[in-house]
Amino acid sequence: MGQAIFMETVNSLPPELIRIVVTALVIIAFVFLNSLILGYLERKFAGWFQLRPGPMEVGPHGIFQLIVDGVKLLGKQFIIPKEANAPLFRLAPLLAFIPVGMSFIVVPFSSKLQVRDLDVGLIFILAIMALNAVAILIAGWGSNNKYSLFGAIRAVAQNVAYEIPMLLSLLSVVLMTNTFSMRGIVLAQSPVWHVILQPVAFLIYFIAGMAETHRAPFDLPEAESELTAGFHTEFSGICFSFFFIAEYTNMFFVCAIAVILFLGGWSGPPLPYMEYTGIIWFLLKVYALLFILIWVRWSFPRVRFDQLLNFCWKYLIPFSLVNLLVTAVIVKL
Amino acid sequence: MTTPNKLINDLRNLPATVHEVDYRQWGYHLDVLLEAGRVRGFAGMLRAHRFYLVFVSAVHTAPAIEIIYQFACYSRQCRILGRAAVTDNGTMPTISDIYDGANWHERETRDMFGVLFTGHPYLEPLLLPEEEADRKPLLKNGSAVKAADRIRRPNQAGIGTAEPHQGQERDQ
Amino acid sequence: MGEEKKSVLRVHSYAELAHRREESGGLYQPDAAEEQPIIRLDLVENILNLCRANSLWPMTFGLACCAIEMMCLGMARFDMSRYGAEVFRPSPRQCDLMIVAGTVNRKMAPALITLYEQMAAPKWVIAMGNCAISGGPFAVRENYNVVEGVDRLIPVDVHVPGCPPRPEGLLEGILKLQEKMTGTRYPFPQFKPPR
Amino acid sequence: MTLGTKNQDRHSFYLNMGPQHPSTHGVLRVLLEMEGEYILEPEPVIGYGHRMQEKIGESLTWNAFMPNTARIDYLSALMYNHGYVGLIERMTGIEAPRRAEYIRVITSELNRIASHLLWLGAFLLDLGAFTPIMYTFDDREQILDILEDVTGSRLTYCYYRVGGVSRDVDGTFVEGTRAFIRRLRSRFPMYDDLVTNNIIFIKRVKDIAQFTPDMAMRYGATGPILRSTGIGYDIRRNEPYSVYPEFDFDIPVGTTGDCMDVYLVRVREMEQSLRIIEQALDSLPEGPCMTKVPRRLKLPQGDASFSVEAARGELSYYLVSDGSDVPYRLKIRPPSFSNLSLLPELCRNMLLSDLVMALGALDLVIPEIDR
Repeated sequence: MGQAIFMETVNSLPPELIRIVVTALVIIAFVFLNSLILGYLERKFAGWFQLRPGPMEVGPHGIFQLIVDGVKLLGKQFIIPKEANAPLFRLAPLLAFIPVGMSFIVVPFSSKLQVRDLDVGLIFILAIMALNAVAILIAGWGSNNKYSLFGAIRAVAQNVAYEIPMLLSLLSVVLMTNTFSMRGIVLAQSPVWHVILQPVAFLIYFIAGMAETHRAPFDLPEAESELTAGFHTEFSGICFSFFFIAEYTNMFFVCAIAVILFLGGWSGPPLPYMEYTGIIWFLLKVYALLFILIWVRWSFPRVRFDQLLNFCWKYLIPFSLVNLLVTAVIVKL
Repeated sequence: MTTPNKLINDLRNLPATVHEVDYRQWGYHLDVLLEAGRVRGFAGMLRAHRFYLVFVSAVHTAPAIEIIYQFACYSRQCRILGRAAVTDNGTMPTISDIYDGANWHERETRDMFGVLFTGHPYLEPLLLPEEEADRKPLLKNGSAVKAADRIRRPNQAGIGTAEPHQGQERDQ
Repeated sequence: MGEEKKSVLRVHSYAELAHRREESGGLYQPDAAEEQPIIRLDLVENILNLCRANSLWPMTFGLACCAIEMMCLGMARFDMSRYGAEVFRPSPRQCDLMIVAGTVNRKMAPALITLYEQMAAPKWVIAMGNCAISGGPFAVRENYNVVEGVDRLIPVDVHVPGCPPRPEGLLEGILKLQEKMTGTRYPFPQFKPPR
Repeated sequence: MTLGTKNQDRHSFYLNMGPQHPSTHGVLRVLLEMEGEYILEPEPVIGYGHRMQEKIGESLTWNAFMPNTARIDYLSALMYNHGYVGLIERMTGIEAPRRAEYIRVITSELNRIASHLLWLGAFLLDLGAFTPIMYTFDDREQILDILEDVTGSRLTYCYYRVGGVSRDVDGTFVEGTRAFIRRLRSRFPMYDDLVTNNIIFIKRVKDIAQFTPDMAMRYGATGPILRSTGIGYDIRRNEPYSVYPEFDFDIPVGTTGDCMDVYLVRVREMEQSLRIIEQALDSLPEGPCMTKVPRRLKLPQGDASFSVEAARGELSYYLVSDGSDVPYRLKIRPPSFSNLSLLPELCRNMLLSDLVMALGALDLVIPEIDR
């Protein structure tokens, strides 16, 4: 009886609403799962790079380590410092965390696995990712801590600078495909991937993406040896983990965009039900790029702030501009 | 590069009492006794001779606290120990404008012995917590304070007449 | 430090507090509200404790000799990360465990208390080494500066003796702390690193 | 944000770095007056690790103070041992057997390498490179194994005695040390590849925090900091003690005195230490490792000084004796005290990131500075 009423209610709802609810749940689940896996891989790989086993005792080979950490962080006290701006302080982690879920709307995991194929998909995803800088600025400002503020200012300056080469290098791909739609871009590379046609753009994009997600060697906003913990110095418990989840999800996006624009998205050797199982190739490519991010982080020292900006303004932007120009000329011809 | 003899003459003209010390037993070459007023001249002279400051410290003896200066040289083997008793009101002229490194050593000495260095730019507590800056932990109390001649080498007076030592110079 | 800097940085109040605490020999008394949860659910509590015990994030906080052995524990040979305890957080807000590794003196005591109070509850303290336990070789008659035992300032969960303790000693201290938190003793690691 | 009171027109503010901060290596506190990320005036505040070593030194007998010397600078504990026994031997005229002196040199140099290895890792950690410290600690653990075998402790050794060393070394020690020399030599090319030739590393440390000979003289700086400026002043060479004159080794010097030179000097110093150890192992004399020393040995009246080259520079003990077996006054001159005191002059108008580099290059051990 109850089931019937339930089904009736469900049937009476607009199908669009159900779709939204289901995708929202799946996306949120994926965000958490991705952070757990990435966090675990990061610690495990770090261990292997450093001649040690890494997490080992919590579950076989420590695979439950990140779950345990997450539950612990949930149970921690959330401190709002007396001098902090409480509303902003509460807002910042949410602002970092929520938008990253929204970007999943346009990511084509496979040819049929996409929530919405927006005409301006690429612009949408970049716009949403830029919100992260706002969250960090609010976190730094609201903490009323000088280290946090330093971290926030660095983060904003860094993001503003690196958005430019990132966009310019992506634009050269858009020039070739004549579309901003993520799906369209993937389909446009059916004979040959863009990474072969646009290697410079790919390199510039990947470096800028590394800076965009504040990964070493560009991890200045949270440079431990300089700014204790940077913009999240004052955040404890679950709010701190929100920043971490946001960082890992952003990493995922940077690599996902790279895969979609340069590495052919879901395309790969054919599998049964390719419209759906293309996600396997997609995720494999994304995690391979993520592995490179992790590898770089544990291998390189940090750059200094002026070097970081000089590198962007003096090398990346001119190169990406030249690349864009050359692409435009070739496309026109 | 000045010869040891010239250095000793310069020191004696400060004026100061200079004893030569057996390096193999005591670990330094010249023992210089000064008056408090001559300390700045002494430091300035050693600066001109290109010595560096090893440390400034003090020893609590009767009748007065003695400030110890040790200098050594980068280019040859020569270690000089200067000592000067503080003035009657427990002060000592600073040498921190001649040797910047003395700044911290003098602040430490003030912490530990309560000696005030006149002319010091920033005589704040260094090692001790600020609210306990008047503890003066290295001052000895009562009978533990020994007279100055009890802690000197017994034959120190005779050392000054020894031959000026040769062969201590080492070229870089 | 000049007077104007003191007023800017507000350094006085904690120093007085620390010295009063040390002289009275009394412990730090946390607020009752901070410690008591509103609802008590045993199962949830147990799961939480299990998770907390396996994810002890220490603070990067070394005072003296023991800090080097603490670092050794984080390094490749002893590798604390097997227990999920390698995440050294520089900010006290994100730590669960304060390892007092070394001598606390009267100048450091206020800072130590501040750090402890900045940590988010629930929090634990390991006193590592004889200095942190009792003053160690510095608890002499002439002592004018060393706090003889960090438990005069903050509550301590586990004492790890040694001067300094070996990294294995500190590891045992962490296992003891896990035992204290969950009631079960974890076995020594089964995993043998390849050599 | 609170504005500072000095330099009001420049909108400066104070930043408090420490006593708990990842890059101050312990409990140093640096009070920075800053404008943006530029440091107008750094002021080190020390004393958070003050442990009354000098007071204890003059209240215990000279013999009972021996273990404390290892705890002043726990990273070069054997050199602190060496300075202290050297001082007492110099005053009382006791001579250690040649075998003991050789063992002292070998173990001291091993300890120097261990200290430099830790510095190398920590310096790169300050730079944000997380992995090298694991590799250097791996090498360091090998040294600790060797030293633990003969001294009985991992870190705070009390191995040297007045008149010798407490325990003789055996064939295992010699073999183990030789194996370690081979191992470390094979690791240096890897460090060179990964660190010395890393473009980010070079950009970060080149021309940062330049020490000058004049500055060193005014502040009394010694050790690798001084040698990076081109002055080859090393107590082992300039005021030889123990059996150092019998060995053939170079004093590595830099040219410009920046952090890169400090780094290179320290790395080359490790190679030279390996050379010394190798020579000492080759010509390790037979014989006893301890002479007879009277049980209650009184120090002669007078004052004496003894300097050794510790890992961070010149360590000088100065002892005033009133003729009993308790020193009347024991002054310990740690190298880092003078080295750190030049920080304000070194780091004026510098970026915060470079200050971290400068602090790293100084190789600070705070309990040594505060004693």
